[in-house]
Amino acid sequence: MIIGLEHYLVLGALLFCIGFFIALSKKNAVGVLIGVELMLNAVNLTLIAFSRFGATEVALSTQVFVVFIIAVAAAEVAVGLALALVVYRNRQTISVDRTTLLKG
Amino acid sequence: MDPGFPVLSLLIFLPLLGVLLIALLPGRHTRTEWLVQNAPGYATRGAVDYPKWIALGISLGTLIIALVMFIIFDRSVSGFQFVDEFDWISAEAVGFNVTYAFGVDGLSMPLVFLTAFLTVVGVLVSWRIDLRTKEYFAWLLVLETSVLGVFTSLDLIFFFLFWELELIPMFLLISIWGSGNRNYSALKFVLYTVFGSAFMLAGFLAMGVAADTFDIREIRQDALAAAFLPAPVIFAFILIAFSIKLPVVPLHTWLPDAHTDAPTAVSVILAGVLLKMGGYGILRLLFTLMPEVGADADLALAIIGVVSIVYGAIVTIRQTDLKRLIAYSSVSHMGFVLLGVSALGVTGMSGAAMQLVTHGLITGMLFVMVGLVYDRTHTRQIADMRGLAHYIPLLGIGMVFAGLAGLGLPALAGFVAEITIFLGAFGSQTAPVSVALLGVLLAAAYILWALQRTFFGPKDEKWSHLPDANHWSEFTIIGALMALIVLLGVYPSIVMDLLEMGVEPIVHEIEAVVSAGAGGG
Amino acid sequence: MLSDVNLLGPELVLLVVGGFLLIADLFIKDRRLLMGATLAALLGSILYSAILLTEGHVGSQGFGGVLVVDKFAIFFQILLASAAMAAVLVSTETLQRTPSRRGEYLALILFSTAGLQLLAGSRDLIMIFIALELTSISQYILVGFYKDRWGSEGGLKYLLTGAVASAVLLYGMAILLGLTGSTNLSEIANYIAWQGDGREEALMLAAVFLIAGFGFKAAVAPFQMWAPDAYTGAPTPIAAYLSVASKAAAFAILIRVFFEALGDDLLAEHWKTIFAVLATISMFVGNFFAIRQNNIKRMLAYSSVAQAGTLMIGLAAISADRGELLGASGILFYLAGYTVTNLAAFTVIILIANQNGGSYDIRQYAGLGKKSPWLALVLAFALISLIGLPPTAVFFGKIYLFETAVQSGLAWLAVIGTVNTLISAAYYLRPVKAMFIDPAEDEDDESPMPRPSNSVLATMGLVTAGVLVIGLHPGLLINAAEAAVAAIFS
Amino acid sequence: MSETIFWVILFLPLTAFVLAGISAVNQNLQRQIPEWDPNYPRSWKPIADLFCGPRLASTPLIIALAVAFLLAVINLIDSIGLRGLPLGIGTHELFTAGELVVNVGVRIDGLTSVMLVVVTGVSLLVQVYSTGYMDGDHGYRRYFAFMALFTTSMLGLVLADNLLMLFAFWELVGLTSYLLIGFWFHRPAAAAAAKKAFLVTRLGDLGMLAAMILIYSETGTLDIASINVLADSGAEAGMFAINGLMIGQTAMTLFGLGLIAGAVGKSAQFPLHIWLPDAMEGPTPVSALVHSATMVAAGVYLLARFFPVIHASSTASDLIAWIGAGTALGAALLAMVQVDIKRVLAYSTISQLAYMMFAIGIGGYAAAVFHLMTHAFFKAMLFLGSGSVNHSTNTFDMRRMGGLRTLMPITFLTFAVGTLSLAGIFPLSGFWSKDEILIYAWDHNKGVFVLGLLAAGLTAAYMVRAVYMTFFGQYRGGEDVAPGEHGNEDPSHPHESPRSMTMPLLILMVISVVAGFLTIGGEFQTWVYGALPDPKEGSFHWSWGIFLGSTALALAAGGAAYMFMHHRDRVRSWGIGGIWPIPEAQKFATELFYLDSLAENLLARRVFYGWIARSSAWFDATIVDGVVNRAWREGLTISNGARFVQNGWVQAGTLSIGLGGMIIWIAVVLF
Amino acid sequence: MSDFGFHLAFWSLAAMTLGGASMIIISRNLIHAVIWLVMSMLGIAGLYLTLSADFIAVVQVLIYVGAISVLMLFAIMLTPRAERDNSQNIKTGGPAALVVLLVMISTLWVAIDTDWGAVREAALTDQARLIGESLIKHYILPFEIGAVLLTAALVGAIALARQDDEDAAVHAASLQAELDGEGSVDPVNVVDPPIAAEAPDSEAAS
Repeated sequence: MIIGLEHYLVLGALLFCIGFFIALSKKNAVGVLIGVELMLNAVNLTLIAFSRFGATEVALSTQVFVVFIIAVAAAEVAVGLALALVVYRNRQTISVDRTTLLKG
Repeated sequence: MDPGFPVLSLLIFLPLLGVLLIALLPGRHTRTEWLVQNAPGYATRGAVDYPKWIALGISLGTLIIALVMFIIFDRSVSGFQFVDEFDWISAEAVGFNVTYAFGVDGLSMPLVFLTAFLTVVGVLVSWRIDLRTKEYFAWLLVLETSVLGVFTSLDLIFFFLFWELELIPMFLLISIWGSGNRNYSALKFVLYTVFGSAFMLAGFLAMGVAADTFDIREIRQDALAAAFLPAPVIFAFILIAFSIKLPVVPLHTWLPDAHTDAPTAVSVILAGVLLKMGGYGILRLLFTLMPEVGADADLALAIIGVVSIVYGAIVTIRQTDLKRLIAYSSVSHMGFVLLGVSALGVTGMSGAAMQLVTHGLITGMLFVMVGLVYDRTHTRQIADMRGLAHYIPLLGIGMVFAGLAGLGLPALAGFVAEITIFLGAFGSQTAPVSVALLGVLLAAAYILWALQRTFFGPKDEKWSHLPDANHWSEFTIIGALMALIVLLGVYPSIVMDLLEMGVEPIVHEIEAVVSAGAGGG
Repeated sequence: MLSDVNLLGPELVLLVVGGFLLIADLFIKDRRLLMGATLAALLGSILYSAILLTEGHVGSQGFGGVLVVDKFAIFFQILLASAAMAAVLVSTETLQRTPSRRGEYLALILFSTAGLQLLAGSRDLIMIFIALELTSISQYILVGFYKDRWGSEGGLKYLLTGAVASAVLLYGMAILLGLTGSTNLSEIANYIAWQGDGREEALMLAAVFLIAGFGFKAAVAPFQMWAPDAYTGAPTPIAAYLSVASKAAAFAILIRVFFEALGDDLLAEHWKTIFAVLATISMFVGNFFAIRQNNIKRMLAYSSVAQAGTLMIGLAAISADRGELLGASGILFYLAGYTVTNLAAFTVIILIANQNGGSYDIRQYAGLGKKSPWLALVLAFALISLIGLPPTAVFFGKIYLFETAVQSGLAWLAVIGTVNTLISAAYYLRPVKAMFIDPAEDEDDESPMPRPSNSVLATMGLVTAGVLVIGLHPGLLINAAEAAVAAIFS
Repeated sequence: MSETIFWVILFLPLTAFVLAGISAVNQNLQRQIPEWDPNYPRSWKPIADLFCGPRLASTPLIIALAVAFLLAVINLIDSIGLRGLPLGIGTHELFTAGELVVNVGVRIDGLTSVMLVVVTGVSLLVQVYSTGYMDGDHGYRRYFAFMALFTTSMLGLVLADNLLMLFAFWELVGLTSYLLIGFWFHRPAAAAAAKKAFLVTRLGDLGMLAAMILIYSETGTLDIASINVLADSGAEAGMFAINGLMIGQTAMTLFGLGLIAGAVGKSAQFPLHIWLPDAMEGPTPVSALVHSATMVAAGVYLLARFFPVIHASSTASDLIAWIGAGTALGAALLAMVQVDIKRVLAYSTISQLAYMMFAIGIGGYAAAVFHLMTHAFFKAMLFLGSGSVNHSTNTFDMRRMGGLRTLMPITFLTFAVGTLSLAGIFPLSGFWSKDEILIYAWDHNKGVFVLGLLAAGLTAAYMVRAVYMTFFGQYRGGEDVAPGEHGNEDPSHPHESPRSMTMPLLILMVISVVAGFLTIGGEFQTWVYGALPDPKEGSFHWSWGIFLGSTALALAAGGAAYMFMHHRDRVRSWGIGGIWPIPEAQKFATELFYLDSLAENLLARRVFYGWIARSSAWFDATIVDGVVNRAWREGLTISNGARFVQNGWVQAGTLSIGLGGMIIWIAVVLF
Repeated sequence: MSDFGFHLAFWSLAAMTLGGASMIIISRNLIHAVIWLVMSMLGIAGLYLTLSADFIAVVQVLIYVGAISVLMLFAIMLTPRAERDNSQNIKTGGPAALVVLLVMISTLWVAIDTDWGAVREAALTDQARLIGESLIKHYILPFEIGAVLLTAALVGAIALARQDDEDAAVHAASLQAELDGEGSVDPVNVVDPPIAAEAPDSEAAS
């Protein structure tokens, strides 16, 4: 069996799902962010897989895309953590199931 | 008739000018303060209430314009007159063109006059309102503009615009100045109308898209063959909106609530002209634009009409609230409009149009009278009243007169309309008309019984303090309404000729398609 | 290259001034100066857009096809910058509440606006992603800008959901990229035209993920859940901004992606169904949730979900045979009308909140019609416009959109839309009722209201005039929208 | 005679109505304006007073009626000269609506001329009488306004040349009847009676309306003459056709039946007779004019007008003949037990109108019209007489009268003459007309004749009973005047009425005596026949058998009644409580054969109001309205409940993104 | 690269990646979760190497392992121990599993079932230079905007994390409200924070 595109894609899909599940089910806001990071990594993996198995221009644009995604992910995490900090200062908690002042 | 002057636009927007004036000029509140400070002598005589005088002036101005138009209306030429038009939205690429087009023909002219007239009545009957008069009269005038707009629009979009515009003043007028469960009623009124408008808009748009124009004068049913909706569906959609407005059973229950809780002037205008928008729409839009479907739907319309007449009348009899009783009677009376329309002939349709006009006057007067009585007794419950005629005989005269007009007494306007409808519709809708005759009897029953319970009977001391009609505004309203009702009752030609002119083209269209259909099939 | 920079002008102005503000913040504390600079930047951006329009740059692509300046983009640039201007103008109170972060606040608004503008002009997936993230991250911060219990919570929720939505969007983009091998929209379109069997599911998955990502920004149900929380928690000018600008840009990019890149006729049938269903869901969800809201910001948040649903009708219509121009221009027109209307509503809400201690409880609006008749009147007018009653902007927007629906054979959607108008009337009229009909709790309270700032009053006047002008003479705007969409569909 | 004359006749009372109306309104205005507006200009007062005087209400009407009567008499003479043939008088278009052309016009022929004289004449006398009778009543002006309006309407009804106009005035007389019955609206009974009268007659009018609609949609014309010519043309193969008009036999029958329904309602024939006795709540002159002499006779007039139509269908003519005969007998039976003098007269009126009805049904056209005329005079006189009695005793209850023979001699005299005339005693006018009808019945329908003869006998009996109770025996004190009403302050000493009341009585008496002689020689019949499409010479019938039989019967019955009343105590001792030998029969009769309670309590109140209307109202409130309200409430509940979805968790948002996206994808891929 | 070696590398890296990711689900301690995340990231970096994306692999290690994880650890360390709980949100667990199952089915189906077109055997060479060139040529605009984005994020994160004068009162009020157990029923009680006292020099004009 040759390890082909599909293998990586399946891997990416599984990772995406695990990340999604984490994002959906963790109590802690940081935990949710971890899940998001996994999802983004899954996307990156998928893109790099396309880069390896696609045409030249695809290869380039996907890798550039991944660079951007990584950068944005970092920025998002930074802002997310800052917001979590603010929430913590206000509420003494960053559990998403307790930050439910706004609902209904 | 082209007076070389946008008289129709002036007519429609004059009330808005009044709104502007009312908004800009000080209301009573400031004026009194000013007077008290600067001219102490005046303060005792009561301050001038600017808004109502402006409203009266403007509505009278509108009435005069309408009257002049009515007089110079060329009765020898059919079609639209006083037409004002220019392109308003022309988005050629997307095919969305709306024309600012207004005009009146024989059908709309009397209704325009009726609107202008009843607005004056509405202003006068509100003469003693002292709650936020500025806003009140402003909204009343907005209401006039919107209704006039509906009756004169020659473009579906403008028709719809004015149709919806009327909701705003109505909502506020009922819920601020109303009584009883007014918030509920106001909201119910709005929601019912909007519900109907939902379908109406869909129908309009389907028509407009298929015909590539929203101009009522240019849309013909042939063009609707290409519509995305089948013509009967469009017809039914639009009919829903008009049925709610008219209203017909079973879409009528907003009406008693709205009428009952509305202030008198609004009840008058609501019953007098707003309901007419439904009947007018049926004639102007449904039957003009879709004669073929209309011709097929005649029996259904007749049956709906008869159900409204008889069922409405039966339910009316059980009402215990005087205003509610009259409101229900409107349901019954407006059923005649559908019955007349379903005749598909000039006679029946003229009768239906006539019913619009006469019912506007008669029910308007009934509501005026009930309103004036309510102003005095502060109850509308029939059970609470008794022997009122002893203390307020003049109002009693007005009430009895209006009631008799309402039950279709000859020499008063209602009779002409009803008899014309009957005579016109019997040939084509024999069974429905036969049943509808019952409505005449039931109308007599509920009106006379209500009169008996409220105005007649022994004196009741608790009403001994009631003042009778005593203000010039009240005499003016009652007198003018009586005069018009009698005038139309004994000399209906003055309006009937116009209406006949208005419906003739419609009937020709119907006859053309019917004979074509008969020839083809 | 220089000409490319020229094409970037409107955004560049914002970015540069934004950067400048970040620095200037350290030295300048005067609110007016900072606001003035921001407004100047936005005005400059609008002017630049206008210059681009008149100077014959229309249709030019820049930066290797990443960015395009067509009338469509310019329409949105002007719309977004105007919305941002309004948001800045009504931010005086917000700036007073956060004296030490004024520069950041204004700069982030500018960055966010630039991001949205870029979004409207993007023709490349990477560009779309970056622009979207620029605006998103700025907005996350802005939502939590007060750093109070509600703002931080709203911001965190917005960020966490937004991050997931971004990931989902990216996954969709990745699949699209894998399928078509390009990030450029026109090249994608070329590849789409050639599509083999067995790829449809993948394409659809990508499309659904894209819809989820963009729909999140537009607050379309079922991707709308962040909106009420974010709007409620955010400073009110930001809520206003989110409700109009984000939505506008999201629809711009939806139109671009789905009808420039994925506009294949075979696919369009699918989009039609999807958008129609989403429209229906959004309208019902938004309206049903809005009915029972007592916080007016939250009510407007839900209403904006419903409005997004109404806009979706246009998207559904574009996919139909004859609906392209009509549907797209309908969306643009509606967006413009909705923008001014919603801004008018929010402006008044801000004014009212400033007067009654920062509260947004509808029940506390009782008696306002007497105390501040003009505010009440404008709010009522805006709400009436939001219902879609004449003579207002949204009235024509609705007619226009419903016409597109009917023309596309989606008459049922028009009916659903108008029935939803009916439901929406029930809650839009609540504040009206409260203001004009309900008696005030403290009837005798004759204490004078705090005088609102001139900029807010001016904004109120401007947007209200906008609502009225569009309502009375919609022709101009319709023609503009028509010209704008001709850039994409022609 | 030019057409203008007839319009003048019509408009004279109308003008009086306007003046009286102004006077009545002004009275009410004056009553309260000074109280309510201190700024009311004092200078208006004299002007206001001018238009307020009570004589402004009555005098113009009397003058107008006098002139109108004069014109009517001139016209009658004219018409006699023409042998009652129709005058060629044009008609005017009032309005058109499509094919419908509505005209107003007058039709003058023998029938009309006679009616004009009757209406104006009786009305004039009644108005003169009323000035005395109503003197001092608070509603004096209103009374004359209504009376004027009534007279106008009645004249219009008589003059109408087309069915629509006739119907319009027909309804208007119904209205004025309503207003006049309810004139003393403070009495609940009067208000209820007014409503009942209007509704019951309107039920009949529905038939007439339907008939009108039917004839219009079948033939396209409403012109009375054309319709009569058509009906007279005779059916060939089930179709009437002449002058381009066509109508089937069935439609013609239905048309006739519709007219009969209208006539039955207006003329208070079985089963719609129930309103007339209650209508006696109105002032007595009203009963005299409206409810005996003119309006109730309008039904007979209508059928006479459309005589060819009725006889174009044997169904219609048989129906009306039997209805008439039955009503004649039934009403007479009921009249026997009434204790209210006006109710006796009311049932008598029903009975007499029934005579005319069956006369028309069996073809006795001229006899019916003749009876109409004579009956108008003597019945008006009887009513006015009862009013005169009431004027001094304040009551209509005969049990409280008695012995007035000497106290009110003129009243007694006129009442007695009226009674004799009604009983058909030679040579009073009632004898001539009634015998004429009986002769006709004998010739054409023996069954009807028997019923009619029995009724004639009963007529004499109940009238004698009434006269006895009122004028003979001891005076039983009358009744004190009710608070708030006007009347004789001292009822224990009744006195003769003022001259304004007795003069009309005397005049009517004279007419009642002499009017019958018109028939001798057949002249009268000739005039009236002139109104038919094929006029013929009238002839005077005389049958000794009938004459002797009916006179003997009347005398015997009257004598028996007298004996019964005179020896009442002895009769009581035989165990006979009332005039009916069996108590159950007595009760059956006093309960008006239970027809009233059947119609009013069971049908109107229980079945219609209690059951149909209540269930409809319930349906309307609970189903039609309730469903909408319920839906709205449920919607709010759902909206409230659905908020649990938006529970504030971040992950609810992300979940909905995933779930929503997946559902869309699955839907798209699968479908 | 030998077939076996490649297989071994792929499968072991895949196991490492997925295993690390799965351990995050199970892990109850947030710090452990971050460590597992690092392991998963490293696995991905290795996978990038197997895909011949050397540059990206390096970036991955640098940014994710080096920066983001450390950032997260810092954030976790800044909050007290009680907040290091990484347990499941039981209420969303069930629906989450359902949704993820759906997503998994669809993504796996798409990944396996789709014909992804031509497959190229040769890997891209000289990636760093090519990417760099691409970034400053073709993708110059996203690059610039990305820079702005990072600036915005930076500034924003600072603005949020920094405790300004006016924030103290806000936070104090929040904590008080938290202790009082206020306001989670219906978000009507959302009130704008009070306007901080103006510095006399800044708003002198107004």
